[in-house]
Amino acid sequence: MVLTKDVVLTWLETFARDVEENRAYLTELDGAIGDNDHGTNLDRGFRAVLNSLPDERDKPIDGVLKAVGMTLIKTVGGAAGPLYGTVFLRMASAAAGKEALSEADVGAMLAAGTKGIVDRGKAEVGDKTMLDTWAPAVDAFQEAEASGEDLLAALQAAAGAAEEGMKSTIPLVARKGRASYLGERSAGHQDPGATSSYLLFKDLLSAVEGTAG
Amino acid sequence: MVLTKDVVLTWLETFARDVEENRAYLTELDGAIGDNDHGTNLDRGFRAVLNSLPDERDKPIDGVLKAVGMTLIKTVGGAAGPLYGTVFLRMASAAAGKEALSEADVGAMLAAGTKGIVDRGKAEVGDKTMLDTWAPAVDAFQEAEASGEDLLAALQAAAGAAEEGMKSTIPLVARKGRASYLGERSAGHQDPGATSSYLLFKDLLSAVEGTAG
Amino acid sequence: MKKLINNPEDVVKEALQGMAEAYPELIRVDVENQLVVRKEAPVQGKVGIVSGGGSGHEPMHGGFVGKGMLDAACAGQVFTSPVPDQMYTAAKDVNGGKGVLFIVKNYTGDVMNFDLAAEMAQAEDIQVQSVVIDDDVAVQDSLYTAGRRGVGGTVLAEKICGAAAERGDSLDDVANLCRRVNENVRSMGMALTPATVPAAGKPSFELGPNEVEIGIGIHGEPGRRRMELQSADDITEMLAEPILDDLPFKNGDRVLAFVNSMGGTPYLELYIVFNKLHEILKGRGISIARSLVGPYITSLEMQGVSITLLRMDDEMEMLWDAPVYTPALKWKA
Amino acid sequence: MKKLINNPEDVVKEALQGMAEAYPELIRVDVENQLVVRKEAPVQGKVGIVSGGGSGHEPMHGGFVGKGMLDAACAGQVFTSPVPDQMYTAAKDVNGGKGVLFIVKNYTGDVMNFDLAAEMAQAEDIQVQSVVIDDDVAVQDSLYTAGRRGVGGTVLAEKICGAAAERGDSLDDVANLCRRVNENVRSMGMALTPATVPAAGKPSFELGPNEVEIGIGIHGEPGRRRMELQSADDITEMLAEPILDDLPFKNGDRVLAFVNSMGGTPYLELYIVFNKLHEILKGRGISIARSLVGPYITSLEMQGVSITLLRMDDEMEMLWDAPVYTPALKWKA
Ligand SMILES: Nc1ncnc2c1ncn2[C@@H]1O[C@H](COP(=O)(O)OP(=O)(O)O)[C@@H](O)[C@H]1O
Ligand SMILES: Nc1ncnc2c1ncn2[C@@H]1O[C@H](COP(=O)(O)OP(=O)(O)O)[C@@H](O)[C@H]1O
Ligand SMILES: [Mg+2]
Ligand SMILES: [Mg+2]
Ligand SMILES: [Mg+2]
Ligand SMILES: [Mg+2]
Repeated sequence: MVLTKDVVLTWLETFARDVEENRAYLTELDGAIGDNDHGTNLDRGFRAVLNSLPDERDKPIDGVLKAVGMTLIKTVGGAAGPLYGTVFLRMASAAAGKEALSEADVGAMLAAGTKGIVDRGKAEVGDKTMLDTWAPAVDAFQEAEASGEDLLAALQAAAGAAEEGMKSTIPLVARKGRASYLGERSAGHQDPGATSSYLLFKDLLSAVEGTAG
Repeated sequence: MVLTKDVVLTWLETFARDVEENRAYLTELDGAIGDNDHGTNLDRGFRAVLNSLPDERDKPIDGVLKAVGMTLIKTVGGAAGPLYGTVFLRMASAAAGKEALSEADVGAMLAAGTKGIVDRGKAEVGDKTMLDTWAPAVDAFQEAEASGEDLLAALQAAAGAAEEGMKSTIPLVARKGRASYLGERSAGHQDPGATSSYLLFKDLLSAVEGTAG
Repeated sequence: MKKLINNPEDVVKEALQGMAEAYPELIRVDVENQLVVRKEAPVQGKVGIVSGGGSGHEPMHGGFVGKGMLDAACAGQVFTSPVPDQMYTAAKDVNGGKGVLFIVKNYTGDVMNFDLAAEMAQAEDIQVQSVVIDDDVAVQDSLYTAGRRGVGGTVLAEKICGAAAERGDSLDDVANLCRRVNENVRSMGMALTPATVPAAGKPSFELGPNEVEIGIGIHGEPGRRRMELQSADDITEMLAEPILDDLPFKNGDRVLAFVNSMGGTPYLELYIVFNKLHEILKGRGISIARSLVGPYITSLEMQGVSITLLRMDDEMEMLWDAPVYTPALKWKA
Repeated sequence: MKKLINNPEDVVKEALQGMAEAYPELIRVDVENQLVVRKEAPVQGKVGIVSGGGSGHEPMHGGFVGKGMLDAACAGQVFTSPVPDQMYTAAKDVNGGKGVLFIVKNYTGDVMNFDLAAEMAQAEDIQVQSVVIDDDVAVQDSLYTAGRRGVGGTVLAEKICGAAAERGDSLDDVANLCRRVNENVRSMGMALTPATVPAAGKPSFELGPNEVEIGIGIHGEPGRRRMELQSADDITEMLAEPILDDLPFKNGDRVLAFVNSMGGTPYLELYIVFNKLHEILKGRGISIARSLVGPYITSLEMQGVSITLLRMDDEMEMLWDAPVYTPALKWKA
């Protein structure tokens, strides 16, 4: 089973819709420990992505992903803009030259996105950021893939780990991003970036399920 | 019957106390159609007068009145400072060279004070100012005095007219002072300066009653 | 009352003391008499310019003392006019032999106290002229009333006259120029929130969560009318039009456009008002020759804005551009 | 929400448009890209200085564009960092052949967006250096956190580096100077009232009628602690002492003392804070060499104050005094 460009497009469209639906929720999470704008920021970016997709859909996968990354960087601002932008640019590089992505390719692509977050944001797992979703999700994917699971099963493992990673941020004290100014007062709240990242994994799974089903 | 310096001193002390007691009331009246400070202003001035009186009480009547006028001008500010200050300076001039004041002298003194208000403030009767208390009060005094009444009776007439004059300001639309900015919205409120002026006439009467009784 | 103060009675003196410490190179402060005096006053051969009024309108007037603007400012209690002794002392402090101009805002109390001070100064052979500024079109003017209030136009008159005095103009000339500025300047203001006088402890009026007051004065005096909050564009029109129609300003006029914060309104909103004002003026063929945007004549922490337009001639433009070196206005010096 | 605005989404663009109309002699504004650019940019043979950040802190940064200070400012949405395209475009606009300095306030978003812009500019062979300002002692600093926020020190760094660039210093020298300013500057702020982001429509936090927040950021981020309102003197101590102890400032130091309004606090209160600050510094043998008092780095209409102290050396003093000609800071020019 491979990840085709059509599935990638579905994934992006699903996520854009999901962000719009969860805009208020994501913003509220950010209000508690940040500056009350994560949902607004991401939604601005993915509305721009949706607008530009018609012009980009004829490109290969890496071209699409690169365009998404550029659009996010141009429109989101804040911390989320460079972070998600870098994620998509790095995923594009990993997917370069490929018509469709095998399980191993998808694992490499997601790992490249994770590395982008670390390079850009210098966070470690446990700092209460989106990395707390990405790192375990990618680990779970690669483990499943290494033990021979197919794309769907590996993504199910990844989405499950993403959800746990997201929830793991609740008790943490933030050490990166705006929430870190709060010190101990940041504990007890779920990180907004970790939450939107979980949605991204969940939507990748459901895009693949859609084609598989 | 004459107005002695001791009675003048009693008058000033009584009025100072009266202003202190009525500070909040006078300020409230000013709040409705002005800037909420008439009681505070006058009280600041008459506290200063009380403080300086021990040094002034050996002077003749005009010396005492002049010192009061100067103190008010130096300490009150706003409209009331120059107005009341001028009243006392003009009364001092009218009383110059006299050890004690006859009925005619008191009438001339009060008339000089009234003229001071007009000279300084350019108001006419009916403009909703302290003049609406002073003008009828002085008229009443001089009428009583001309028809042969003694000081006490003439002051009774004056205080009665002062009270009526004060009340006459209620329906008026202000044409002078800060209340004039309100236009029609100033009607229905008693003028603060007319009110403090009524107290001044009432306290002169009671100071004379105190000696007469 | 939420304020950064200590005792309400000490507000004015402590603030003056703070100014003295912040601007020792520009001013000296007589805290006892509540005077802010230009450091090098009296400047020989220059007309001295003295203004003053109640405190709570900072930076006016103390913030305008210095080279090219005021020689002295007299600070009254909050929203209460100063007393004649202050202006008299200031006149003596700044008289450099060419006389002294009093720039007075048209409030009964201010006018009378300055009048008394002028009499006192003249009695000591100091030449004094007084010019009363009355630019607030929100107030009905008539021969029989106290007339219009002095507001934003005062700031412009002080700058322009300060420059004229600095170049050596005579007292008559500076006073006439001040009258000319007053004849060509009009203002109007509005409030989103009231101000609280520290000694009073509560706001001078109340406004509902959606109410604004149009035609407000700078002491929290009520305005022309109270209404529902509207868009910045609509409010700008409500302020600009009475101003424009009053003078009236005409096609081809060049103006100084002054958008002033009443104290608590941020620059972001002032610029939005300026943007609309620019459009309105453009629509009437009036060009903006100079501009001033910021908190210059305030009413403590009041949120709101006032607009002042001055029809400028070449001389006023030149004098506006002349060097000024004060705490609140500084350029070319 | 009581504000002088039209549509919340148009706030930034309309305000930029207003600035353009108010200061045509100083700046040009690219409303589309939300850039304020020095009128005569690029200045050949001069290092270009670019700063930027979320809007709502006016006059910072757009009000500091002009001769002797910034060459360009990038305005994000209210309280949201601008995007790399803006800083990249600004760098191209102001590069006069000697490279471009980015002055960045230490917020994760600002830092990452400026980093991306720097990469983009370098890819086009524009020499770029970035200096991150992190002067807010209210935030615990450590290797493992996002570190301190950039606040009031930014204004001083922009002025001083602007003067150095103006006299022809190299990019390395201006960047090193900027680091030196950052190493010698410390700030802390407090709020009496919260601010409301227009798009959000309600305040970012709530404070009781007698509560204040100590150690606030400029976006309404929470501070060190919440407490009962206290006297101006006590609050000044609570802000000054952590600042003084942090560097630490020492007996004999000369400082620039900057008392800043968060937007809604009037000058009267700022001067009272300045008065107490002066006393505290005097008590520690620290002298005030220069001062700045007013709303310069704000948080919309928030009432509150921040204190910034910069330990100055002779060069910084000279550069501070050098001519500056921008909407919000102007002297000798
Ligand atoms: N250094 C970092 N590394 C990884 N993720 C980060 C970092 N800083 C912030 N984030 C993520 O960004 C999210 C906040 O995004 P957003 O609210 O859009 O930006 P801003 O904080 O600038 O307002 C946080 O919830 C966190 O997940
Ligand atoms: N032109 C005037 N002539 C006579 N009395 C006046 C005039 N203007 C004001 N007043 C009196 O002064 C009073 C207000 O005094 P006060 O509140 O102390 O001064 P201010 O108005 O400056 O605050 C008014 O109630 C009115 O009686
Ligand atoms: Mg955020
Ligand atoms: Mg009054
Ligand atoms: Mg008053
Ligand atoms: Mg943000």
